[in-house]
Amino acid sequence: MSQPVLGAEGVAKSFGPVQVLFGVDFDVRPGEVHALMGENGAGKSTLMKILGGYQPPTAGTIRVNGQPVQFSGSGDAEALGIVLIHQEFNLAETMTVEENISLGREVRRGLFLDKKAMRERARAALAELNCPVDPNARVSGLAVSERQMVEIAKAVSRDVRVLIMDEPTAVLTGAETEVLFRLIRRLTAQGVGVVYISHKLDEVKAISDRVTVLRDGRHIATRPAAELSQDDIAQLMVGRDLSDMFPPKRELAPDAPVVLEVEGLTVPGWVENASFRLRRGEILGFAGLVGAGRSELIEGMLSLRHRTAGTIRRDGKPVRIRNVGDAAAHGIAYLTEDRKGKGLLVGKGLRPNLTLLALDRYGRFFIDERKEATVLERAVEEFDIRVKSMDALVGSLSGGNQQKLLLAKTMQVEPSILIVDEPTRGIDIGTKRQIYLFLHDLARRGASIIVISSEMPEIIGLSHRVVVMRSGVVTGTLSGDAIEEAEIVRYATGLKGGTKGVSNDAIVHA
Amino acid sequence: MTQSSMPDAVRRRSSGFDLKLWGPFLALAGLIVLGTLVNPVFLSPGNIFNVLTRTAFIGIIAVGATFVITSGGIDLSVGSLAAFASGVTIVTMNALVPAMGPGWHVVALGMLVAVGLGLAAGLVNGVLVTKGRIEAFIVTLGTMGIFRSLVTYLADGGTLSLDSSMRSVYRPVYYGSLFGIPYPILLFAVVALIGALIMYRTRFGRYCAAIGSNEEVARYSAIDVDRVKLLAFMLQGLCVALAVVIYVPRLGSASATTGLLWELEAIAAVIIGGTMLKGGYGRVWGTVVGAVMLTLIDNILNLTGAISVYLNGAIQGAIIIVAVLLQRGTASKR
Amino acid sequence: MTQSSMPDAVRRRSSGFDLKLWGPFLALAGLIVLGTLVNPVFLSPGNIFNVLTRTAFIGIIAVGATFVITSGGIDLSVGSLAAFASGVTIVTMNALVPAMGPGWHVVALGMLVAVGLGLAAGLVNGVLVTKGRIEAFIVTLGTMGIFRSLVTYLADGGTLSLDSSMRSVYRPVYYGSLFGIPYPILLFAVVALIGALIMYRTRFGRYCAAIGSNEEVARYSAIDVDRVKLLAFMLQGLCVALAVVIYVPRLGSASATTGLLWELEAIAAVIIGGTMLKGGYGRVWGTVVGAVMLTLIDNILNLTGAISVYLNGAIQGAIIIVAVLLQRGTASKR
Amino acid sequence: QDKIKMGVSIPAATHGWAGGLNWHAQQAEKRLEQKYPNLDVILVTARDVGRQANDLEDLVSVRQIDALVILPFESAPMTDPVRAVKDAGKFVTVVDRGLTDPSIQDLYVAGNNPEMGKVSAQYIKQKLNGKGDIVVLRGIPTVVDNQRVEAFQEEIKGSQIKVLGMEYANWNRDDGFKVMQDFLSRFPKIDAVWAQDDDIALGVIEAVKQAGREKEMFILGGAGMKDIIKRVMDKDTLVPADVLYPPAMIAEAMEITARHLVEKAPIEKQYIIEATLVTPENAAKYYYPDSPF
Ligand SMILES: Nc1ncnc2c1ncn2[C@@H]1O[C@H](COP(=O)(O)OP(=O)(O)OP(=O)(O)O)[C@@H](O)[C@H]1O
Ligand SMILES: Nc1ncnc2c1ncn2[C@@H]1O[C@H](COP(=O)(O)OP(=O)(O)OP(=O)(O)O)[C@@H](O)[C@H]1O
Ligand SMILES: [Mg+2]
Ligand SMILES: [Mg+2]
Repeated sequence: MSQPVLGAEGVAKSFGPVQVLFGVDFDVRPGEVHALMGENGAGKSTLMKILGGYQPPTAGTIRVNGQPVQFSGSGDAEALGIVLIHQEFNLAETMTVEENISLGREVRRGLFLDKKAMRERARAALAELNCPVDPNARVSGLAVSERQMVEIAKAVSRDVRVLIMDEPTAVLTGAETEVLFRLIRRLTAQGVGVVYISHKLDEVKAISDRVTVLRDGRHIATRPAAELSQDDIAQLMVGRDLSDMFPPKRELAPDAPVVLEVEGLTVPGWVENASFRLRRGEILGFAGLVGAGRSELIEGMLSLRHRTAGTIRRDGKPVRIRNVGDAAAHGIAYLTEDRKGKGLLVGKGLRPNLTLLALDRYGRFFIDERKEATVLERAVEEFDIRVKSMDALVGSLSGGNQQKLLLAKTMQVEPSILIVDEPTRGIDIGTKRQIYLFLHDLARRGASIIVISSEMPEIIGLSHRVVVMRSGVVTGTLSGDAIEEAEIVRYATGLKGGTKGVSNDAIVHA
Repeated sequence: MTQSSMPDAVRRRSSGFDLKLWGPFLALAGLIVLGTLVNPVFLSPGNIFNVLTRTAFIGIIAVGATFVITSGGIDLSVGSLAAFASGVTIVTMNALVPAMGPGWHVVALGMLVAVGLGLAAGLVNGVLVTKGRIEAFIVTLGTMGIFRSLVTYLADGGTLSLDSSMRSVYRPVYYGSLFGIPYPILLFAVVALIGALIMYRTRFGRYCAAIGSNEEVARYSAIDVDRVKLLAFMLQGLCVALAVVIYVPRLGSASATTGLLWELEAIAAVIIGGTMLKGGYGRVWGTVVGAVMLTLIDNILNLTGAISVYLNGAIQGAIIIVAVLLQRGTASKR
Repeated sequence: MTQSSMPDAVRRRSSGFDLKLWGPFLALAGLIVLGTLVNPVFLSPGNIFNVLTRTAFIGIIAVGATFVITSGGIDLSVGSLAAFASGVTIVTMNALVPAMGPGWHVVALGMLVAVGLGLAAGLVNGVLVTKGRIEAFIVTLGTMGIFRSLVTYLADGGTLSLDSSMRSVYRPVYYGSLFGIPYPILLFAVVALIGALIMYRTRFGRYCAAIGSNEEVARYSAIDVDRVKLLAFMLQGLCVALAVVIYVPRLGSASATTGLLWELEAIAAVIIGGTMLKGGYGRVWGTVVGAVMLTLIDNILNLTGAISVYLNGAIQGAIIIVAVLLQRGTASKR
Repeated sequence: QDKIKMGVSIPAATHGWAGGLNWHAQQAEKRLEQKYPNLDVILVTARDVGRQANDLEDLVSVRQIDALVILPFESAPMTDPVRAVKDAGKFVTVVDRGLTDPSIQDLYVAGNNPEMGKVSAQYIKQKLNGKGDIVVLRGIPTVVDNQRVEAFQEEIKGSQIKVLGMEYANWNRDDGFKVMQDFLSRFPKIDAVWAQDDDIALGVIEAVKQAGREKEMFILGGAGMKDIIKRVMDKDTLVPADVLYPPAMIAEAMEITARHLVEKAPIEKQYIIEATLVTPENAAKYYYPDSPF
């Protein structure tokens, strides 16, 4: 077995008084995919940031090709070919895709930048990822999945010997994940060592050679992937058995009233003439490939995007929703898919984030901070937010815990209709199950839920009915036994159902 | 951007954060020590009252500016608005005297006009920023010119003076005191207190900070972004009007030079106080301290005769930098 | 499927963006039409050269400001620095004349002093911002006072005048022309061109934008953030020095009031040109257009005699707002 | 288009005296255009030296004036731009602040700044019987201010008048108020204040009143603002006198120039308006209640 190209020995890390890593050993060899697993807040991202030179370890040694090294910044690590794709996006939003991909390693011809070469390089990197983004587009205009692809393109377009990917697929769909895996296989074939972090056990099984599990900042096990089943990994991670992810579906009362009806909704450039109904106590799944316009449909409904047509009926009565506030007044709450850009104020504490959406519930005139604190404590418990201090800034939470906080925030308005967009993005398998239970329970108590998800099992396991979209058009609504993967894919790819999507013309003239 | 400043903030938060919080107050204490060394008269109640009373104008305006800046905007028009509102107030009162006779009712009407004008000006700025989607910098640069020009026009290039019969009625609002404390100081304290309450304890304050730190998140959190921004500008207008209410009785006049560069002073007070120019994080008490510091520097320079008058500005500039350097320095070291 | 949808995305992004891109140029065109309507002389070559020559000072300074603002900073000290550098240049040349006699070598030495001073001032600002970790607003507010004060001191409160023998030597730098184009316009064009090259075609330009957009990302991309910021301030200092080089021969003097409020004008030119005040996105050609627009407004007001002089400021303000409103308006509608 | 065009370039109303200047210029414009139907007066105001130079260019190149009346923002820097106007063959009248090259002007109408400082000093000396402590509030750092202060200091030299403190008050009431407040804190005894300018003086008066020290000192301003003249007229002990420096000189310059242009009236090269001391005896003569200044 070849020598590890990158290794950590007894690495410990503290943030002030809080210790998050305790003497962790970890290494990666050339040409292998080493998966790093663990619950939210286990310390995976922190360990990777240490390996990538972004943060110094409090104790322990980092070795590159067996030699101990000390990074004074990510530049040092990158010079040695160690590249980290962050869990949180690290793109300069006001700049273009190409500028971001080239950032820090621009190509020059003489004094000036060789823009053509850089554009070509960016285009090639994106093409390899099958990513249709224009290199001249500004990052601020990209969707989260596209941003992730740009991050990956940025990383792999460097001279990479060790590629560390922190939950790259959290925002990707199945098809995109496939593309990424192809890329990973090509890289490993060239001898690149890959560290892969994910909460999706099937992916980990599929791609990795070895698996290391962390729990509460401690190294638990490192084993060949072939020796471990998905259940084994889950058990190592959470320390207990996780047999059934999804609670059994409850039959919907046949006379359950329609609580929300959307008809003929059009969001120029994104969604055309979309209609659906939601019944009381129902969990309605929305499936589709990336760009199908599911998020845009909901955002259009909530007037977060400009919509040109469509009626919305709440309990049979037409309602006007001009903003999120109106929606909340009608008992509708929306959990966005873009946690950092639209969901949370990363520079602020937990308390103001939690209550921001429903601040009017905390006192008529002055904010009742004590009540806020109590509610925060309750939310931390209820949603199992792993946080060392209630004063922490949201940006210092682990990705999964941010997601839990976002869910808690959304639930603050006590919605009777809850719309969740990629609700388990970045959430570990144990907590995922808790969230599924939570949603199930909510529906049982009479709330109605819309789940937009790119994770097929999630959609299938939770939904009473599934709306499938393609290119901005609802191509079918499945229920009962028809809810199974192959059938959904048929509708999502256009093999079945309506064929006419948002045409190019519609977009151009919009 | 908010993201970028995060780890820093985190690091500081865990250990030295308190010092960042207390920095402006430390700098203020340093200045007071300096002042006392320069001239013992500095600590006389008379001088302290003078300083605080003078601070009141900029201070009250800066409290309003704290909200605008926190919500990610900026208002360059405050100085001109102060001049314009003063002018209109004076003209109104002068016009009312013949009919109503000099008296408190005329003063009250004058104040009402000032407040109305302040709110209206804030509304205009706010609407142009929110509905017109123009950068606050440009909008208020424009209105700055407009207000300044209007007061010049109103005064025919010269000075608008309050009717002398009204002057004696109105005078006590600036020169009078309650329990020995001059009214302007009291008003300043009340404005700061209410400002702090609004900033830290009400939804509006939270919303300002949320919008300043990430407008999208605010929108997705059911915040009526435009409305909050508009209100911040109107609050700023109101603060300017309150400053006018105590400014007019001081000299009883307004001219094209009234309030010149007040916008710069107000913004400087806000930033020295620790509010971030990029928005998202506002500190009302810091602003108060910042405003007092600026007046103190002037005062200390006037109390010493040691230095060439030509160099006053240099010393002023150096003190500002050093004061902030020390406060930031101490904060980051620990 | 994703593959096929790509062209849409491209088109969608580019269509909305272009108008935002062309906004400042459209507004400029509008102003030119307005000027022509007001007075046909407006389009005479003489007037156009006058306007452009005048724009040169603010324009050159604003090109530098574009970099500082793009990298997330701000420089309030440029006007004072211009005054101070002018003063020092004049004093230096006057001192050299007795020994070296009036001539081009003295002018060259004077220019060298200006450039050295500009770079040094930029260095000071930059070091205080990067090493001192003080907000650029406060640092440059401080140095603004310092430079202004120093020139007052140097001039003993009065005016520093260039030796008359030197004046005639130096004069052509402002009043002379090459192929019929006045030197200041040529210098302005060269500075703008180089500025645009640096902004759009070099790493430095990109790094400025990256830092202004997200400092953390820039740092993660192995960019030496402090160095880039420092260089931006020095570039600004250099631009101020170049403006001084053509300013001194124009009026041959410097005083405490030289360059007053130039900082505001320069920043306004930058923002009107479409650069974002919060940083991350800079547009050199936009800045040039912004600077020309500001001078044009003045010029147009001089061409008409219709309005009370007191209201000039109001019209100026209104034109700025309307021009930007139109350009933003058209951009967002399509 | 065969009207005679007279361009008038003055500083914008950025302080009280300049405000008066603007008012008088506008009054004169109206008056002259009525009086001489074939005269077109073009009044432009500038915020700073650079803009005033721009204005001159515009007046010559696009407004095509025949004569220029200018009150320069500053003497030295405006010399060349005015020379350019002269070289373009225009008649040039310079007001108040003399150019560094007097040969440029065809006509010079001016107050006398050194004289003003001197008269002020003489009055203070005489009123204090040659002995006392005074404070001085200066204007904006400019040549005008320097000339006044230098002449003032020259004149008190040798007497027992002591200048306790001197600070800039920028020809501004608010600054006058602030600076005087601090002088009052700093000095327990002040016999007189030379405020040099009536705007500053108004601020000083309020500060002194606030401190309740009206009996202790007197204040000498300058310019001839109506409020101050009124006080002198009313025998206010706090403001026993004023020194004239009338902004109306611009109107005089415009009138002389216009008369020369239209009627070809002969002119003298120079009109100097003396810095007259205004006392209760002669105050009524200088009181214009309708002026904004
Ligand atoms: N800058 C920081 N300051 C303080 N605490 C931090 C900081 N960064 C991370 N932490 C804490 O360290 C712990 C580990 O976080 P980390 O991001 O490594 O978890 P993770 O394993 O990546 O979790 P997830 O699966 O949710 O991404 C968390 O409790 C987090 O709150
Ligand atoms: N027609 C299109 N052309 C180019 N890009 C597109 C198109 N449609 C979508 N995209 C890109 O794909 C991104 C994802 O689209 P969208 O958010 O609508 O998908 P979704 O159905 O909500 O799926 P998910 O939530 O999984 O991303 C879009 O934001 C957009 O950038
Ligand atoms: Mg993580
Ligand atoms: Mg989506």
